[in-house]
Amino acid sequence: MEKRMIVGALGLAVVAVFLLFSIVLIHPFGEPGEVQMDDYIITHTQNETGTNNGVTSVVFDFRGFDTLGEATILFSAVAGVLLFFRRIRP
Amino acid sequence: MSEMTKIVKTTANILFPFTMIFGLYVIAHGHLTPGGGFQGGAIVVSGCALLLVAYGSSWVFDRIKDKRLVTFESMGAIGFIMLAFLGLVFSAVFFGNFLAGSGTLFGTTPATGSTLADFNTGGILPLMNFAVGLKVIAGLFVIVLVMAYASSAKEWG
Amino acid sequence: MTILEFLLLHSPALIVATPLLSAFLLPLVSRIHPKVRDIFALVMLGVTSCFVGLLASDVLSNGPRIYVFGAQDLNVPVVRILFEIDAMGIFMAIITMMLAGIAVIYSWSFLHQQDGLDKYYTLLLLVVTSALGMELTGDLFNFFVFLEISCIASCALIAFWVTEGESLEAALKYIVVSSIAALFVLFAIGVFYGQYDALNIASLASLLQFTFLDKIAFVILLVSLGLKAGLAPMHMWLPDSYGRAPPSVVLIIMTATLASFYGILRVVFTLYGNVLTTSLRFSLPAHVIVGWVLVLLAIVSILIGVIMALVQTDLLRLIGYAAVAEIGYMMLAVGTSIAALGAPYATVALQGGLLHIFNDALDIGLLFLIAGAIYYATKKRSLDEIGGLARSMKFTTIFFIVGMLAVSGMPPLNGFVSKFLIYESVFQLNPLLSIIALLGSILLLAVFVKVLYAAFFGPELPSLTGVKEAPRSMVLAMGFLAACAIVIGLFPNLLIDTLVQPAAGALLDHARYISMVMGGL
Amino acid sequence: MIEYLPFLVVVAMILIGLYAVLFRRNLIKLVFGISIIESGINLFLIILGYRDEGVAPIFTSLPSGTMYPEGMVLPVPQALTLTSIVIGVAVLALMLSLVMHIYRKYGTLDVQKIRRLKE
Repeated sequence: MEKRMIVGALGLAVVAVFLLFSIVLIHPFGEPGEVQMDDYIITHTQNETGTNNGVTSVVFDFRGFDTLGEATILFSAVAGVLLFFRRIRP
Repeated sequence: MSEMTKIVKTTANILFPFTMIFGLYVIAHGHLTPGGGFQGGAIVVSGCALLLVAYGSSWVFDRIKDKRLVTFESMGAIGFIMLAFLGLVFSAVFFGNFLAGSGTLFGTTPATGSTLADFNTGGILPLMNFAVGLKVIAGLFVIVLVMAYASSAKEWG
Repeated sequence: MTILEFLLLHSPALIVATPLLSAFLLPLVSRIHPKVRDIFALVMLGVTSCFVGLLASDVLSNGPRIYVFGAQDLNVPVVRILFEIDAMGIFMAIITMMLAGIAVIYSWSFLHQQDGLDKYYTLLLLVVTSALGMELTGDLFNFFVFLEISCIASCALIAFWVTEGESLEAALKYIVVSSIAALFVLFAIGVFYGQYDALNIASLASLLQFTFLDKIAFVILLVSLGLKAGLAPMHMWLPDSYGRAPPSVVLIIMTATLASFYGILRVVFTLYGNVLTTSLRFSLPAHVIVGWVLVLLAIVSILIGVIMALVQTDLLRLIGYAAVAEIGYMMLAVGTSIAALGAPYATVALQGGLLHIFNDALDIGLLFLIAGAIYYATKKRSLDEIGGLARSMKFTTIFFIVGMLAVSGMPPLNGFVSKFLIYESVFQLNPLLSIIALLGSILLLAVFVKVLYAAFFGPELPSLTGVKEAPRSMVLAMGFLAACAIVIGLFPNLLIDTLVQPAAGALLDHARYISMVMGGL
Repeated sequence: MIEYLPFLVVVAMILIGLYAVLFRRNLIKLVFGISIIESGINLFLIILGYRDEGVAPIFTSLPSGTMYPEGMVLPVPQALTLTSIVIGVAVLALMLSLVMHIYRKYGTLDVQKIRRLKE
């Protein structure tokens, strides 16, 4: 038990140091450094995908394949939950 | 979950249609305003969960069979992937947006810059929103329903 | 354009879309008849294998391919998701398809007439899809999405026998560990995104500066993917879930584990390929440090796996620890090749490591199927409760001897070839490591000889008199893996020349991978 | 310092979640811990995409005088977060069903008491 606590505390400390370093080094809040890809999307969303909504155009068009994966995740969660409760029937 | 008092039921009865309409609105206008299939589906399911809380899980289970919901979910998923396959057929690339700018269904291209909402835009995006919406409604509802029923069932087989 | 050309052109998308579509269709198909469902799953996997074969023949002869989703051509900046398939990815995809096909055939008899099988086959196809997606994708966030699919679907499969408390515990442990790992992968992706505003592996690789943030992201990615792959200090979940899942499921989880291992290779060799040779402090190049860290982890994996396997009495858990040791061997080879990047034996080490991925899939898979056959016939897990099975289960005994010799690297079986390559190259890095690796193999042999005597030879236990040989489809699945082990052991060059060498070449040639996307920029 | 405040919230959330996972003995709290880590990382992604004074990247009835692209927040992190949220829901549903089963089986949610698998 004690060993587990010490290992856990050490792990937590290491993660904390990593996270703090990364947030200090990353760009400040509100001023993203590189914006190439996003600016391309904002300027092309209306004539490439015919959509007013930039986020939807990313979700379903530019990164549509991710959304297929996302739908698959929900599908597998449903299959998993039904698998776990397969013997419960009214 | 067992059923609750008359007050809760009445409130649920009043709130349920509004939640439904709002959810469906969010799904349908996913390509124009913030929202989309996932978000709208989650709103609709929150309305269904309200019924589940108010009337109890066995009441809902008697009316909606989980098997039917699973069918709907599969159909939503198949619809989504079929739209991607149609892109393969019509625009020669998987996930191609073959309806955008075609002038037919959802085929208007909006003017650049700030515009008013034109429902007839977006190509296959609104159709994908509908498919995902159907999938999310059925999928999340069946998760909530089965878990609620299981928590109240005496025998787990 | 003929149909074949069309299919070849779109095969990267179809490889992932076909099993996905069949997973969506399966709940509907299984209402027709259970038999139809079983055949459907196998046929769809067969169709996917055809696409994999088609793509493999193209990639191996014409070099890497890219496939952009949603647009005809690639533009810069890379906004769309794209698949980038090189020889390495296709090598892993072939392993995945092989394991998946075997698992389905084996499941026909092994899980015959249990309930929940429609969900089982759905989830099985989803894990296969996710493993294929991880292996073919060229986009970091897409990799994360597939990682999560594999995590969720495998967790559901591990708890297939929900009435057993230990299965539930193993599944919970698996999903807790792997979802935290996946979340930290997402954090690393966020760090990349915040710095470079790109998600594509090739464009990130061309942009990476090896700033301090990149080093943090590197460590996070290595630790998280190592956790998913079951590397040493993070291996705790692996014997539990391998030992408690239905043995046919283990093959499927193994595809996901190997895909995570592939993720480590991709991150080290491709994503950080440009910057690995930069010097860090004390004028040590980065690749030496990374390589030695991986080598040490690998040695720890081998030792922990072997030593823990010695003391196990549960057969499935024992093989689970052997699997940890085998992952250690793969990582030992990979670490050696990273540490010695540029030296001639680095390529040999990498080839040995990649061949060992294939052999691990064959050998550990075979052993799990055998343990499953024993469980099917006797309903016992513990080695103390079984004995004298050689009389009643002749085929299984023969397969076990094959698997035992293969996994401990004895000639003339497949394990010998890859382990020999590994010993040979590791010896040039440091002779001591090679000796430890050899010792591990000998101990592994000792472990399995013990199992052979305990389970198959010796007096027949009175409680096991009515035991029969496993059903035909299970024998077929085991026989196929055993035959593969023997054939590759006798003619290793068949595999090395056609698949392993191009795969190792593709991993080492990160400049080509990057230039496929970034072009003449 | 103030420009790092949102990032500090992210770090705090991730650490709180990890603390719950590592040190809490109740399974439900463990599940919550993972959920909190998930939220922290979602917040991280969203923060990365914020531009000062930016509006949502939606052109329907855009406030007049908005310059784009520099007056809009970045759309990609929002899409990534959407995916990540759905993943979180799926993981949560699966973990909670497992916990329900474990509670039925052992009658307790204490990690120490249900550990049957040996180290």
